[in-house]
Amino acid sequence: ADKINVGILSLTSHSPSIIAEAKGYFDEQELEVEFVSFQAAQPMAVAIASGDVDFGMTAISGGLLSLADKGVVKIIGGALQETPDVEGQKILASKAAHDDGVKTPADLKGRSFGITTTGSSFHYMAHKIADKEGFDRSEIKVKPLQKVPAVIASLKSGQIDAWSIVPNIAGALTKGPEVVEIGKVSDYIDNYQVTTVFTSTSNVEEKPELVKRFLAALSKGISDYNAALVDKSMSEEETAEIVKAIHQYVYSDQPIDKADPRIRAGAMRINENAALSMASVEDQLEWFKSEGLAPEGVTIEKLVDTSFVEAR
Amino acid sequence: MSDQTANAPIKREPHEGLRPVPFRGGGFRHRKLGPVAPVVFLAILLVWELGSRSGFISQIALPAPSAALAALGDLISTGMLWKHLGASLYRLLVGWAFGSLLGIAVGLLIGLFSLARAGLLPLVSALFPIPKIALLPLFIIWFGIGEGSKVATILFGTFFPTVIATYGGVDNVDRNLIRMGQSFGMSWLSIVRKIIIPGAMPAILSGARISASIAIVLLVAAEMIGAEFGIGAYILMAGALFALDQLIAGVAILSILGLSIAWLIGKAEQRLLAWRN
Amino acid sequence: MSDQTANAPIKREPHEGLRPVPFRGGGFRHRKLGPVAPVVFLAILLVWELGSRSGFISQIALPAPSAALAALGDLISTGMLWKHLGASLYRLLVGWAFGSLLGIAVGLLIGLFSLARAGLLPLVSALFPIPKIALLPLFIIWFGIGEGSKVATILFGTFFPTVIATYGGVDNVDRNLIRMGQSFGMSWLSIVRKIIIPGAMPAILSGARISASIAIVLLVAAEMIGAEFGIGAYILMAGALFALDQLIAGVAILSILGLSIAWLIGKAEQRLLAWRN
Amino acid sequence: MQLIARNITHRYGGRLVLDDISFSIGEGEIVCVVGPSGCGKSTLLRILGGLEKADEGEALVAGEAPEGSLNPLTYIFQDFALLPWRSVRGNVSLVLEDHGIRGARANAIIDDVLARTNLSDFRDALPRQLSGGMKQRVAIARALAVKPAIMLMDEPLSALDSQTRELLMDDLVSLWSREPFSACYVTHNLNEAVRLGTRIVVLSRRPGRIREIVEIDMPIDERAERLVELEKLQRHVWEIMREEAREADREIANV
Amino acid sequence: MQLIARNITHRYGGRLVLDDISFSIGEGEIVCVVGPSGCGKSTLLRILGGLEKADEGEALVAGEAPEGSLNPLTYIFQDFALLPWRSVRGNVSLVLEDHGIRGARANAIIDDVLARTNLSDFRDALPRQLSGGMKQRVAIARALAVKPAIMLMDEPLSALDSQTRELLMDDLVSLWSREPFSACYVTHNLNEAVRLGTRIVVLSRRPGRIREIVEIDMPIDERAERLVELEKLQRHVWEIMREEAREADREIANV
Ligand SMILES: Nc1ncnc2c1ncn2[C@@H]1O[C@H](COP(=O)(O)OP(=O)(O)OP(=O)(O)O)[C@@H](O)[C@H]1O
Ligand SMILES: Nc1ncnc2c1ncn2[C@@H]1O[C@H](COP(=O)(O)OP(=O)(O)OP(=O)(O)O)[C@@H](O)[C@H]1O
Ligand SMILES: [Mg+2]
Ligand SMILES: [Mg+2]
Repeated sequence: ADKINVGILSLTSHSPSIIAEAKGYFDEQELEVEFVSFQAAQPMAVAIASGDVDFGMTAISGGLLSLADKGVVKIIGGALQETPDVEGQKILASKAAHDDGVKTPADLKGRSFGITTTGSSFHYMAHKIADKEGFDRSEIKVKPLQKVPAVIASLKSGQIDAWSIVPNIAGALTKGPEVVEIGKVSDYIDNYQVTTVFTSTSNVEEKPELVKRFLAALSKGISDYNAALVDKSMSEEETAEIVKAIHQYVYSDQPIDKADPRIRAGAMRINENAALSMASVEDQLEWFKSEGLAPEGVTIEKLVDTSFVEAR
Repeated sequence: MSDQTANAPIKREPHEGLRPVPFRGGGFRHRKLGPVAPVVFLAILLVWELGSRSGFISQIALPAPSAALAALGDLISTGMLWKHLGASLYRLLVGWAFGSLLGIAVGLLIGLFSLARAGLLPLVSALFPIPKIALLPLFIIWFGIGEGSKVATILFGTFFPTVIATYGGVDNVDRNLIRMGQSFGMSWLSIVRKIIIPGAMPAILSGARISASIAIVLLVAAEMIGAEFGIGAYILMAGALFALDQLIAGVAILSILGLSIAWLIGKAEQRLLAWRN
Repeated sequence: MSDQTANAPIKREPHEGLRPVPFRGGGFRHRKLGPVAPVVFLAILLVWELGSRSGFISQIALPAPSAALAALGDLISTGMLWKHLGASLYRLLVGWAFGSLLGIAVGLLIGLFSLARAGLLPLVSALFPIPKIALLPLFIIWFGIGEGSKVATILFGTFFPTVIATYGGVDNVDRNLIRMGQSFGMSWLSIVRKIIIPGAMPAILSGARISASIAIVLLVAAEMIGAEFGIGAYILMAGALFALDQLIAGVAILSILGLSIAWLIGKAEQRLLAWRN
Repeated sequence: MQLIARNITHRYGGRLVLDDISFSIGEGEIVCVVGPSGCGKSTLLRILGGLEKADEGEALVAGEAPEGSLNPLTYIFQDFALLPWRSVRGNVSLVLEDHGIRGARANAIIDDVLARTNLSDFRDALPRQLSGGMKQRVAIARALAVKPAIMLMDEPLSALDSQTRELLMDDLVSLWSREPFSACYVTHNLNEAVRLGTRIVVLSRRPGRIREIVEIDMPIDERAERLVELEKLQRHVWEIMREEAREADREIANV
Repeated sequence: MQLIARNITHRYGGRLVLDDISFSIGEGEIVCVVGPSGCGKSTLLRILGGLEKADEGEALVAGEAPEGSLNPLTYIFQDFALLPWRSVRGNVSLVLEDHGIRGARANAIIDDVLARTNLSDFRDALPRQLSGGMKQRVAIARALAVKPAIMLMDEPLSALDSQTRELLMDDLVSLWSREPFSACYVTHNLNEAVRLGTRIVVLSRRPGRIREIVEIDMPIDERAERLVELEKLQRHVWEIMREEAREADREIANV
């Protein structure tokens, strides 16, 4: 069996590969998988570039584009995507801003918007809102806060006016009095390909077979994941089984009865067979270049290898 | 000339207007006030706890100490404490040991050879102030995401202060002792081994004290890179989940770790530098 | 007893077997070797540049120095350098000034009053080793994401070393000078103002040297929180975009900043401590 | 003014350092206290000047301090105790400032004492620029500035090399001849003691007890010409002390 | 073995420190070099022992070192130069180790020199536990251990208090009486010079020039009884030096 390292973040959306491992889909492909946990997507991308990790899932970021430009990583498939049929990312406002008149995303003109780092997906979403609402991108003040928790703290304490985030975190936040939902990201970005599957260029070029086998196993994991957690078409025992497997890596510091609902709440649809929305990827690439957050030379060909999955 | 034996009655003592010399030597001396420190600690904890319970200190601003203690209890009862501590201690130990050894070696070179001093010292001064977190992306590429980059972060952080402490120590070795060694015809190596290195030892050990605390501070930065276990990783995770009780528990562990290491180095100093007062 | 005036011929000089006393006083002295440091710097840069150009040093491991220089050039030509530097210098200055002032005040308290020593010193020792990045989530809540938390990070980072340097300085003031002051009936305040504070000044200044370099190291951590401009923010952005040329350029700016501040403090020392050798 | 030590006994951490010391210093007298290392001489002087409290017994003064004395009991220290960051005149003015003497009045006093100690050319020098002998002269000038009734001198010459010591002894004698001062002069050096003392209090090794009090009837300013007589006196004191000194030297610190 | 200074001239950074110094030290002679502070005495001694190179002139030796001498020219320093981390015996064995003398042979030598300096009870003490006098005795023992032909002593007693100095001078005299050694003995202290020197080289203040060379014909071990004669001699040397010393003391460091 071939040994591969798969990078994951401790989020439910990274669980298809965990499911694939638990259900033996990787074994079927004769892959011996080692999971490597990361705290953030950026170091994972770097680790794939350096060859410490073979596969990962991450949002398209400036760092990823920079690495693609250097010819060391490639996107090979799609993962999380906003589709009309499931709940997507929410746009949130702090209570203070809401009281001050921020009722819809259109009111974000002149307001501050939390992001993790320059060139992150949050940055992209903020600018897309500005574009669609027809005000200048510079009129929405992005605040880089490095980490999601920092953004949450800032939003709760009213130090930033708005933010956008996946539904399970958004749901948890809007339960409290400090945060209000003011819109949906899907209203501003069509078919938003939030995360993608990627690997190193050397894997694509030298071991395409390995990449194919990984994607095949991952696809089966994705199916199970969607069935169990998104469509909820699986039996409860099987679902519990899957949640238990996921719990090894996600919310592992909490007892299963506490972690279970959180894991389930965090599920968003992942494209079957890791299909990739090229339109969305192109749009994102366009945005990065227009903001000067990606090197001039990076092209869609350098970024994506479309030979492995359906590109639509 | 006349002699007067001890304890003979004092002659000529005047009896009018005798008064004691006024005392003016008070203050500026440190009295030992045994239990003040624990009392202050307890008082702070108490005020904090009461403030938290009464809601005067907001829950999101600071968790109650009892909550932090409970989080610590969880860590111990689940046995995770030892896993985290073990991982961190390993990184600290390896990084700090290699950083110190390399630092001492380079420090000795700089202290002993003019050429090394002229060539290396400016380099060390220029690289010392670079914040290690700024280099994390590079460290991943250079040392991978395994233990390599974590140990390397700590190693780099401890290397520079050790170099500076060591060459400073060599510079401060009493020149007269070196001259004494030369005057008795001792060889260069003997002088270095028997005079310079023991003479620089106090400075090296106090450098170790500093580099140990730097190592602990860097633990959090080091464990930003793909660490599953470790006190730093635990704190980062607690921060990520905004679990302030766990965050405070983790910080308290680091603080205790720092104090323990300082205590250990103090013991080592007592043994190695028993010749000092 | 017979006298012999100077320069009279020396009597009794033996003429057989005269030989010079062998020289044995060499080494262990530092010669000045003027241009070694720049030569070493240039050599390193050259090897690095050539390595990068030839592909021996991979692009993703380290950008060529020329690329970093170009990034620096961009920063200057777009005028962004001054914006970043200005923002960072403001934070450094405010945080460091307040941290130092508070630190000196608390250090003097600890140095002068047994009660303050017993109560505060253990607290300071326990809080000193806490890594500031671990507390960032708390700082956001306490001080907001504006300048407050950035200044506070630097303030906290510089406060503790200053306290320790100051009280150490007070402790090391020559007790005989204090006794002299008392013996001339000087008031407590006069002794503190005219003897203790000037006597502790060398230690306070060398504490300032340390705290300044800590402040620069903390700049990156401080600017993690909602900073648009600043050298730390620039480095973080470069790291996030994996723009290594900009990363190295930012790190170089920090390094130069550190050296400049050290130089300034050196100048201040020369003026304030002119009474020393 | 007179200074009287009455049955002074002192301990440090339970260890007896001074045992029942009594003597008195009259107007215009220089009382030398000699004794081996560590016998408690400095402790005794600190007690006499009110810088330390004796466990038992007491230090007493009798009579009035002279007109205008700012600090009746004034020390001169072995290590000079000059502020290194103040110039010569700054070091003298230091002890006047707290008495509210500034400006022209201070200048007059400073000029006077610097002239008496031959330091007028060194007003603006910093201590580090001066030799040890000059430093001690500054300390003497500083002491003179407060018009002391009694000077308490703790081995004032023992940090100096022997030639400088010789020079300063001459200076002290000429200061005393012009205007006799009272002093308690602590020293190791028997030569100094016989040259300067009107009386020599000889202490045993620790715990310091009075072994003998030797009176010297020869006027202080005649002694430079009668060295041979003094030599005999010095021998006599040395005979008393030799064994004590040898034992004190061979003591091992139990640290 | 004899040691000869021949026209030694030395500068530090262009400043003349020693100017044309010539004298010689014969077998069994103690030559004392006296002079005011900063006149270059220590520099001269460093040049004589090969620790520094003279700008002009040279230090020469003539004749053979005695059988078994490990280090013909051996220093004794003012500040003792003991390694604080080694015990008394460790400090002595230090200078034997490089000659490959260890174990029983080293022990025999160490026992012998410690006995000669009355240190046998202090074998295992650390320097910090010893008084200054005892420390200098250890340094003398260490010097004796290498069987020097000529000892170079740089103010060996000036860090000690005057009583200890007196005791050590007696010790040196008795060491010399049992087995005469040659030495160049640098000192400030004229009393030491007249008590120990077979000849006294008197230097002027900086730049050090030879003012006079005074021969003393009295046997060293008889001098304790002939103090009055020595006192006169000492006065004579002091007359030569007094003004030099006063000028040297009043020099201001131009730093
Ligand atoms: N503050 C103190 N606390 C404890 N012990 C002390 C203190 N001061 C002095 N001693 C001890 O008391 C003894 C006498 O000390 P003191 O300094 O009075 O002696 P001395 O005669 O002046 O000695 P020296 O000739 O060395 O100056 C010594 O054994 C010393 O160690
Ligand atoms: N290494 C050196 N570099 C420059 N100047 C020196 C050095 N060593 C000594 N000097 C200067 O040379 C002069 C003579 O110094 P030296 O130590 O030989 O005098 P000394 O007679 O031993 O003085 P002392 O009596 O104070 O011991 C002094 O002015 C001193 O400042
Ligand atoms: Mg004393
Ligand atoms: Mg000298």
